[in-house]
Amino acid sequence: MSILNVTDISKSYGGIRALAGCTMAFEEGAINGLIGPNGSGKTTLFNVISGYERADAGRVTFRGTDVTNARPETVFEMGLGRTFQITRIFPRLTVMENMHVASQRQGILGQVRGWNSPAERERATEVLDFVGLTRLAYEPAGGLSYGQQKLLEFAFIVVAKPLVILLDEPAGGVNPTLLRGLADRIRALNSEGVTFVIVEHDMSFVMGLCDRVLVMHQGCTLTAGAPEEVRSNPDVLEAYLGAAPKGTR
Amino acid sequence: MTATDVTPVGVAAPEHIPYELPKPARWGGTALVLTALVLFPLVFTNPAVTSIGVFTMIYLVAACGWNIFSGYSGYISIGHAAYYGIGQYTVALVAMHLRVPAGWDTFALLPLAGVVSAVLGVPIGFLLLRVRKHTFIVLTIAVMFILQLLAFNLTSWTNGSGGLEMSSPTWQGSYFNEPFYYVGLAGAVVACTVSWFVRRSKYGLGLLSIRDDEDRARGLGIHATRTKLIGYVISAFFVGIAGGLYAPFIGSVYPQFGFDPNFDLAVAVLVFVGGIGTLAGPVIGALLLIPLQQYFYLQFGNANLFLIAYGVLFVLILRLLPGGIAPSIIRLWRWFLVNRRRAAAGAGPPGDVPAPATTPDGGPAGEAEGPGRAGRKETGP
Amino acid sequence: MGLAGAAVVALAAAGCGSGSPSNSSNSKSPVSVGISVSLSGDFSGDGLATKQGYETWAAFQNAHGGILGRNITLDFLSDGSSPTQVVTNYQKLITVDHVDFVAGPYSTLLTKPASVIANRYGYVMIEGIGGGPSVFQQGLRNVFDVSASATYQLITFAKWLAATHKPVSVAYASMTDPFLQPMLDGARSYLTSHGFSTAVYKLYPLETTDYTAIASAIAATKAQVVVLGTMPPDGYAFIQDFIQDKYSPQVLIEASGPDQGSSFVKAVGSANTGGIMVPNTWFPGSTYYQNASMVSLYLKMFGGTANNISADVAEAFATGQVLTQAVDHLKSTSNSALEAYLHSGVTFQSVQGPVKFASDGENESATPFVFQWQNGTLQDVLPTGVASPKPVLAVKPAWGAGA
Amino acid sequence: MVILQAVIDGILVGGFYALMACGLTLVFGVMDIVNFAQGILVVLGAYLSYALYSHLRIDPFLSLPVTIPVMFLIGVAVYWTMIKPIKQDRVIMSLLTMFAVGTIIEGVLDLIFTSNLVQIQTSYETSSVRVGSLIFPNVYLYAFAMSAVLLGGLYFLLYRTRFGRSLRASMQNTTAARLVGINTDWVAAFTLGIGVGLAAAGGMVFGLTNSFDAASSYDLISRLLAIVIFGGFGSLSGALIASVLMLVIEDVVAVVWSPTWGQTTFYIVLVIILLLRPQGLLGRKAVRAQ
Repeated sequence: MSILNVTDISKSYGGIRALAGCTMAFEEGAINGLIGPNGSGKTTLFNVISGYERADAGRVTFRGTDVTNARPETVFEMGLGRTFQITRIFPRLTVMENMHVASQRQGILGQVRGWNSPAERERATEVLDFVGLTRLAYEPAGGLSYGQQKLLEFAFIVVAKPLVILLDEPAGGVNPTLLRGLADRIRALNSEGVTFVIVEHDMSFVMGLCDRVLVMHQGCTLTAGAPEEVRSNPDVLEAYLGAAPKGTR
Repeated sequence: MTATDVTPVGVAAPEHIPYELPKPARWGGTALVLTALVLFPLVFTNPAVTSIGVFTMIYLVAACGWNIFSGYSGYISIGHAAYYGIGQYTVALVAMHLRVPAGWDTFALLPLAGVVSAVLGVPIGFLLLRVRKHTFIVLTIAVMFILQLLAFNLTSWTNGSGGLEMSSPTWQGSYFNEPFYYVGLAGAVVACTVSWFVRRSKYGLGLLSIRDDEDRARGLGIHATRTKLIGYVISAFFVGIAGGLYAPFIGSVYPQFGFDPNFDLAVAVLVFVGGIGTLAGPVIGALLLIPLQQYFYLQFGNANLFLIAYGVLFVLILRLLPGGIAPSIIRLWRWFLVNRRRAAAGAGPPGDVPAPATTPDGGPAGEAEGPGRAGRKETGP
Repeated sequence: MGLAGAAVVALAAAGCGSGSPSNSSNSKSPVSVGISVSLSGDFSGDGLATKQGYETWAAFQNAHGGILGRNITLDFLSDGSSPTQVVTNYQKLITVDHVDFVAGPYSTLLTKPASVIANRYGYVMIEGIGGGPSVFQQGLRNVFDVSASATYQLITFAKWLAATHKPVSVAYASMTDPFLQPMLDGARSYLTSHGFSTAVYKLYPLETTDYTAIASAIAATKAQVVVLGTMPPDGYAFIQDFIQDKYSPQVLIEASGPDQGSSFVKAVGSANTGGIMVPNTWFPGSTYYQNASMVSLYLKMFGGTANNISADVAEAFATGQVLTQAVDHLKSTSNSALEAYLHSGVTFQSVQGPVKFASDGENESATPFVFQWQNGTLQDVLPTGVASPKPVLAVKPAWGAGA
Repeated sequence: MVILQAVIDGILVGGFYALMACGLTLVFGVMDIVNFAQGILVVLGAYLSYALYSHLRIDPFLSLPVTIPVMFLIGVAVYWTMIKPIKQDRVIMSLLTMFAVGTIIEGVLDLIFTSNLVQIQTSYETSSVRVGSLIFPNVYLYAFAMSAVLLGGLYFLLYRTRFGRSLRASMQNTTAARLVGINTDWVAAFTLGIGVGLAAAGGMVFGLTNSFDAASSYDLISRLLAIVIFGGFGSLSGALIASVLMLVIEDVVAVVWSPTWGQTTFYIVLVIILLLRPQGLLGRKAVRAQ
């Protein structure tokens, strides 16, 4: 059963068609890999799904409700969080404050109360412990290295406990040891029922982690299936060779 | 521009060095300033001095209010004189039509001035906040001028260029200013407290996240428009109160002095000098600049060099104290701490820089553009 | 009077002994007069003229025995054209410098808050450059305007027009200003009551920088009488635009602009000045009290030519004159006595003519002159019977034929 | 007829407002800088022409070849000394810096020229051409022609030259421009120079058609800013259209209704436009960081 569906989504910038009637379904509880050569429209798809860009045509449904062109905040509140290819954190807030931006509160009282309730702080620290940023909890996030910022972005999404997490090249600029940990964490969360959609160029990372891989090419779905099927699919190779592949950026 | 090229703190600061003064210093300082302000008119009884005090308080209220929105959200408004004027006209008109006797009764109108400003702030803010930071700056000015022109033109209400009178209290000159001063001080305390609450609240964190990267914040469930609008209305409320205090003190209301472009700049400038987006910033700025400016006029006003000196001084402050006074103090304090630790631990590691350019609050927003931009660019494949 | 007066003098002496910077050659402590002037900001131009006027008065009076035989020292503070600063300034003048008297700043806008402060400390606010009605509507008994207040400014002209012309339609335009607008309305109400219809009535904001459209609108009405509530800049602009539009009304009067002497001639061209009228509370050639000596002294102190002396100078000087006469008569520096005396209906003499205060502080015996450019010079033409007026040119020569 | 006349007046005057506004919008487009000093710089330009005319009897229009380069250099200098050093928080910091610079200039002008109003008095200021019952004042005709020439030149510079390309590149995206080896600092410096140079030309006409002093700058800047957001930050044609529109609206309203409502009406139109198009008439969507 799929939790996130994309139907005939098209999006073009002037002449360039980033998405050409792209249709795909992401299975609930799965770790979905989304791969494809540069410019195949992966990130655009993320932007459309998460409400950062309007689709020219098509529908996006999340948990059965239509979220086409919904505002980013609405999409997030429905339980879909995302990270960005080029990390976006809040440079002038401390790491700890960053961790709390996303944590949801109910009602006016929740808004008026202090931003870090003990419970929230505990959970945040626990996540920070994992990504190894606890030490820097009270430093301004702008001072972190790029890799650390990437982890922080992952961390403050996780802290908000979304149902689906879209990761845009999580491996980029993260050192191998942390990367392995990251994979474990993703699996752990996944076992708690969190669905993942991961755009990644690091093939070993994707193939090792994902239960299902979807391949995009020129704004449409090329193929989808288990990693090994995809790997053995000639079209995929064709697509990658056709458009000179770049590795991780 | 992105945070990448900032030296990783992981290397830079092996142990955490706080980005704020120690608690005792903060609370002690606050208590000290407050006591000083309470005692001020009792020590300096001279009306000329206390009247400077009154204006300082008026600007302090306005500055704190302004900072709650523009400081925390990063949306710089140079049009808050709109509410300064609205506050003035509210008090003057109500006092006139309801025949409110001059004196303590007029102070009862202050909350009303605030509320009227806040209420009018809702539609205005809604309109202004459709645009992003740069356009916003200029649009605020435009709206302010619209209101000024309306004040000129709606003569049946405002008596146009003739302005409105407010009969002033019959208090003795020797203690005339004190009531205004203490009411102003009370207002300032309230404004600062609200500012403090906002800074510490979940809501305030939303404002700050908008300042740093609005789109990212929206992607984390921050309702940007709503959040900004609330902040805008709160600030309008306090600026309105400032205006409501100014009118009865001056005794007359004019379009060009109510909706006064100079007020806009003055408030923005003093908050910047103090440290925008910080709690202490507006207080430091107001307590320093307003008396300084009035003193300047009293002393050197006759010299034509006044404007030049003022401009040069301003440039120097902008250049020498990036982020304003409050952050600079903190930077100094951290530098001191670092050196002390280094001294304690013998020679510290080479990369041990005192403080990154950014501080949790009030630091420069330069980077805020960076990731934001980047995020935008990647949208095209 | 005797005892009280003596006591007051003693007090005042003690008062200013403690305060005002007494750097006078005179043995007795000087009489200090505090004034806030606008040396920067919107009013800086007139602010300077105002300051010079007061300085001329002080210099003249000190050369003639000062006040009560004591030297006059002026205590100036600058207000940057801002009411906020005015409030602080007058409080400093009164409570720190302990000046004996205060005199008015420039403009109605600033005179209002200033007079409130003066009133609070029991000081008389005697002024010459704050004649907007709103000043007198405050119900303060300590405000005295030695000049003609706004509503009276154009009255001489209006009376003359009504007396000598058949009712025609009149075009009005004025800047929205607490002084100019009432001035225009004063004339308009009088003329309307005498059957003169209104062709067009335009108000324009202070910020206006382009007057062509308003000018063309007036030109389009072909009105033969044009009354303008202008400041110098727009005063020049309107005439330039009328000439451009080839529109030459028979009667043209401007609140201010034509009185600016050579700069006006430069602006509109000497050939075009002919017949243009301007109301004025003062003019260099006036034969009024001490005028000649004021003019010569001013030129000695600040240079320039008589025709370039701004009316602000005379208005400030007149303020000083009235103060001198009143205080010399009272033989005391008591402000309360001064207030009572100024209200007593006495008539004073000034470079602007007789001064007699109505209960609200307006100068009710003010008879503002009307001047007209004739053959390249500004002649006083109205009111007939005062001084030595030239006959009025009832019809303004066409543009270019005026010189 | 009166209305037609008002429209003509509006267009003629709008012509030279466009000069000053283009300077402002160009600077913004390239550097994200709201040049708060543009108003006083215009006045400075006016004073330069005034000085040259009153002392050396150089016709204001002929003085431009002198004043524009001078002002250009001032602009470049201001960039290197004032703007370039600003590292963080550029938008607002530069705005405040330019405000401070403006204050200094104002002070200097007050010092040199005092605060007495002056105007550049030429022989042709009161002459005009008449077509039917329509009047075309010569000053405005000349000014309009000059504006056309200068704006044409600007257009050529931007769209037909190499410098123009790199300038527009940096307008699109500074980082990218830097990547392809454009020295964005020089581009920025030159742009500010051009902006200030245009202020010189606009100022000359302003001084020719208005009596002015240093304080005149405040009314100017508020109008210019309004024009620029109306047209859309960074859009030259937008600024052009907006200037003409502003003056036409004001003049027509002044004639058919009342001058006091002229400006108000314009501002209200402005607000409505921005409600419909937050990025302004021809503003780039990018300006609205999305």
